[in-house]
Amino acid sequence: MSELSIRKVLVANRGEVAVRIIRAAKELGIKTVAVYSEADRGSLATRLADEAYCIGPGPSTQSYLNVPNIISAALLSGADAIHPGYGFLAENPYFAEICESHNIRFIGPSARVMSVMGDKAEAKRAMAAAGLPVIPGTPGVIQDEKEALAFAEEYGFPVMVKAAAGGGGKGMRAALSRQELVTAIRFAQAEAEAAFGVAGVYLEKILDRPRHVEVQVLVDEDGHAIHLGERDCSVQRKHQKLVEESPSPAVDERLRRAIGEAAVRGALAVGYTNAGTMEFLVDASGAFYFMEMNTRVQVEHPVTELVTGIDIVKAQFMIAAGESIAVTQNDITLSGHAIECRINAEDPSRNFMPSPGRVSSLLLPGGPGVRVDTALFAGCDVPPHYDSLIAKVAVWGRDRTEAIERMARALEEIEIEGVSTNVAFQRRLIGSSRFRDAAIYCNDDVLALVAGDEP
Amino acid sequence: MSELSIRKVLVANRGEVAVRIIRAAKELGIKTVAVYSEADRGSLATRLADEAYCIGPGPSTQSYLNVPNIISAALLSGADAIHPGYGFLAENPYFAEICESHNIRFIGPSARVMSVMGDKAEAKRAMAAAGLPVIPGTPGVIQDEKEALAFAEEYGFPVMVKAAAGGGGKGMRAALSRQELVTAIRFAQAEAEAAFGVAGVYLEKILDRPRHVEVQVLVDEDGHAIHLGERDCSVQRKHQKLVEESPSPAVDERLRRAIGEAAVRGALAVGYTNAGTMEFLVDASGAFYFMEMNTRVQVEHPVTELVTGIDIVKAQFMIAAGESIAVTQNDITLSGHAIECRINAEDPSRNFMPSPGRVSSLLLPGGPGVRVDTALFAGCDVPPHYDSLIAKVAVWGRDRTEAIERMARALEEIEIEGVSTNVAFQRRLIGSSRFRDAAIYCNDDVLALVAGDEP
Amino acid sequence: MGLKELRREIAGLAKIMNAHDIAEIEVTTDGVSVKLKRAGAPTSAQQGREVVQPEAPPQEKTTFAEAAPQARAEVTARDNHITIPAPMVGTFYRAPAPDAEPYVEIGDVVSPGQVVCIIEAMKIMNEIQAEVRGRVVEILVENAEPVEYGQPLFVLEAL
Amino acid sequence: MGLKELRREIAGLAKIMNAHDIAEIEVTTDGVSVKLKRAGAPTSAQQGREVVQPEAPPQEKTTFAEAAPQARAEVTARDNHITIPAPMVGTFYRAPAPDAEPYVEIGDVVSPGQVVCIIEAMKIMNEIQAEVRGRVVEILVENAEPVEYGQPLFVLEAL
Repeated sequence: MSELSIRKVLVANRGEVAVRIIRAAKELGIKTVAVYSEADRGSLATRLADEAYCIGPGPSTQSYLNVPNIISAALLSGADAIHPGYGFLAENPYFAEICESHNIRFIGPSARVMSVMGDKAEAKRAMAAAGLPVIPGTPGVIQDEKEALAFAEEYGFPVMVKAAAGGGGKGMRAALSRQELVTAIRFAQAEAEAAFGVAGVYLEKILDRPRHVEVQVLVDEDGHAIHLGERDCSVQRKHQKLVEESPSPAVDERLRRAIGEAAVRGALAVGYTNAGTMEFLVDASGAFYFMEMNTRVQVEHPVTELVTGIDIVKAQFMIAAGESIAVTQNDITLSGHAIECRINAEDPSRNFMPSPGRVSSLLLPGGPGVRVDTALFAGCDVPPHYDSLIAKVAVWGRDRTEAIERMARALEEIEIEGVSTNVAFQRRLIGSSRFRDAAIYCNDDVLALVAGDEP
Repeated sequence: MSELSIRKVLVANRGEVAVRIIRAAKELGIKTVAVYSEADRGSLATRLADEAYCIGPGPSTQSYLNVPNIISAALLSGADAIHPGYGFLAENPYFAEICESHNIRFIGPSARVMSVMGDKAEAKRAMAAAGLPVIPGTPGVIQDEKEALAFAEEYGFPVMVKAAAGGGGKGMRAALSRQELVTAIRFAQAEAEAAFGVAGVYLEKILDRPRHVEVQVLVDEDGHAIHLGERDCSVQRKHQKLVEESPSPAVDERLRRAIGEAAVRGALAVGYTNAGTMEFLVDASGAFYFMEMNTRVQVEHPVTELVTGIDIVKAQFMIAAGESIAVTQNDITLSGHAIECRINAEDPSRNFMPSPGRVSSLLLPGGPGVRVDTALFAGCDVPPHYDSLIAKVAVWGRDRTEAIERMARALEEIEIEGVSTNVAFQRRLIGSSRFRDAAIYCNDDVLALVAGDEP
Repeated sequence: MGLKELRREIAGLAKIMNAHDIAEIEVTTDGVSVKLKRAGAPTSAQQGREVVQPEAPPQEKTTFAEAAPQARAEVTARDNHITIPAPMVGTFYRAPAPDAEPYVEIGDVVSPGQVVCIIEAMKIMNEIQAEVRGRVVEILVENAEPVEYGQPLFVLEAL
Repeated sequence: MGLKELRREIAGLAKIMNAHDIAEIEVTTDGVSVKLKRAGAPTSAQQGREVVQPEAPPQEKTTFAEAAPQARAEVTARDNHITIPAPMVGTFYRAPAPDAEPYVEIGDVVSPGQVVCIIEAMKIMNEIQAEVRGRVVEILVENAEPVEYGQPLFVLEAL
């Protein structure tokens, strides 16, 4: 079947993404090696893979982040490639280098590019140099209030004052006017001084109703690059994406072309290869700003697959195997509308606390237009050591309305017993008027929105 | 959500198709009423429906064919429509009439059209009158050998001699030449005389490598008709479809247009409304012949849904509710390739004997491009009273090759414990060179083909 | 634990029983004691505690017949009690006409062949007869209520 | 134990009963008592209630270590036998060099800290030491075979 230069891949991950990768490999005729921690013994990935190796105890530092054991398992099993999935070692340039030094293909970009794009500040500089818009901000710490006022004047209010040494919201103040700005700078400096011992602050523009819009790019090793349109991931809770869709309800054909071209240009500028995602913020006026790049497959890649028909994980394998991308940008059209809901093992009634346990009974939705990516099965364990994402329910519809109706139907069908999940919360979210109106923005408190929509 | 004139539907069926109908109704905002036999207590359809009514004991004559109980349940629950699914009462004009007389919308064509198209001979006459090609044959019983020879001369050998009173292969003889024809007629007449007491025989042309190609049509109540391309269902075992795909590997754009137009013309000629399927035989030269019409949703409708993006069951509801078909023929394109494998609870090692029982554990395939339609869940019963179809695994791929690879992967994932299934048989079938070469024809012995392909 | 909370747990237990074909469940914990028993199963001495009646199949959402059990078309015996189930789907009537006397009342003794009620199905009035001799101890359905197939209508004490 | 927590346990029991065709289960522990009985099963008093062990995960396909147990990085005791599991993934060598004598043979007594084998991982030879005193009664892996994390290598008899 396959004549790829990759014959056997070790999947250095767990859960639904390990299953996703195994599925892609199988369809390409590539043999699969699962690795698992003791907590994942008997997991779906180990059942589906051709081989499975235990690489350590439950905690990920001793298993899924245990580079020597993973590399040993690859060498012993004769794997000629490693797919890192997302999370764990996926964006670790050191790991990518070790793979290469053992003649194991790392399915992803080069370690060098990963280093550049992994440093947020450096990535921003590189993308600005490539001509991509980045969120306007002062070039560094402001010297005085005059500089701040000049910046605010140039880009307009509101602006955010941020501590250079910041983090966790400390030393952050929004300002809507000149007067507020002066006060905000003083407050932020004082708070920064107290919190970090350094008073330096810089300014960034605050966007009007910002949306998280990201563009999936594919670049082969000959530098042939395409983008697969955008995903809208504005529905978040504490910076965790909850619902993703493609196309974005806020992106028209003109903006799609502009943001897609920018994404491709940025990727090519740094010599990016394989699949990657350029994340942007889009404001109410349709202006877009580069935020960061994810140098791996994304959790939400299925929505793009549903509207383009392109299998992104297979494309990753093909590119890593040295194959050229067989399609051109003109072949890519976004057909219909796709939505994904992340199902997490967490208890919304207890502040979304993780809820590990054994899945005693399970009913997954099916039928037309429904795709489920999960490693769950009746009787499986959800270990306490890892991310709480346990399933992704994605739907396709001819238009956004059909997709929403289908998602509501799919979420109604799903039954997971034994662990608490956010299914009921997602039902309310999808059924909310704000979601239907595509009027949820990155800075919204989703919890409050959904609560406010209650009958 | 929905402003349809149908508010509540009773689903007069069971198993996967009952679930399929409930899903469509839910997406349209239509309330659902399940009916179930005692053998189906706790079935998935009863779990998913808004209401569920027991209508009788296991045997279908006393439950799913029990018209008074079904109508009573509809009246008592206030259902304003009945969806019959396929099988059971789906093609029973008497039932359709009773529904109408109780002011319950029957989701399907009128009782009158159903009567016409339900009689195979009458349907053929009606379609021939509408200008559709039917399989060439003598107009009736041949009077003498001269008439037979004249027919064979006109349409060419080989021809089949068939007993007019025939059935079960008795009184059937193929003839490849003039000499064989004379012998065949005498043999067939003698056999027919012995078997049925009537010696009359007629002739029909034998097609070269015949394929079962059927066209899905939709006609709304204003007579607006479209077709959704074709399905190829040539892979059969004893006239039972096993694998279906769309588009047909044997149909090109020209033939698709011709056969599609013929299907629409035929449907309009008899005043057909709602969804229906025109079944044709296509021979190696690309000539097509009308066989029969199915006046209901087909088991294999998902492959058409996967390549057109049209939800056929929703379309049935919309049409029955008096809505116009919103798309035109030009909007319909077949994108990519879809394949469906029927999973039956039967034991291939024991001559495909049905294998009822309790499903002790279950793993259904998922991920990209895979759609499963089933009423199975871990712990459910497969009662002995009904059809052995328990699941439909359908896949979509960018082309036929990807679809085959994906189906192979999906069939590898599926695990059903507690009942015997034909999954392993389907795996061999999909993996066979004859299937890959799209070289399986209606008259092939699939069992032998697959066995011959073994390494 | 409040009764509302408890009910959710019992529903969960019932679901488990049905899904796994469990005959009875008895639970005692934190001062709460629960016992469930499935309908079709031969009962063993049942008294005291909460007895949750033959539960509905998992998540079954019948508008009527909330206690639909594994009843057969023929009467089913439980101890010396006999149930008369509905032999068809329809509307249950206790009397031949709105102003007429009910066919039977609690305490009446019925004989085989005696009409005990009417079920109206598709505008036809079907007289339902007792199949055995017994005393009516319970009438399980209100007049003019819909009934599904197999739903228990009367409990007789065998005589 | 709360009823909700308990329900999860009961679901597990029910599943076990179903999978293993158990008629009843009765559990009493820490003030919690649970009793389950299957429908259809003869509800008579059957002695010797079946104790169902936590079953093996279905269809695990390891290429090696077919009996890969719940081994810990530390030694696990079974009767008076002690297993030494592999603390890492790699290739198992019984001797420091191809032509050298094995570190240990069956019948040898090893002491804590004594090297018993080498596991080669990423071209580094890792000496594996015994952690307790014992007599080697079994060597479970052939020389130069790959081992996964936790795979038992030696069985010692505690001394």
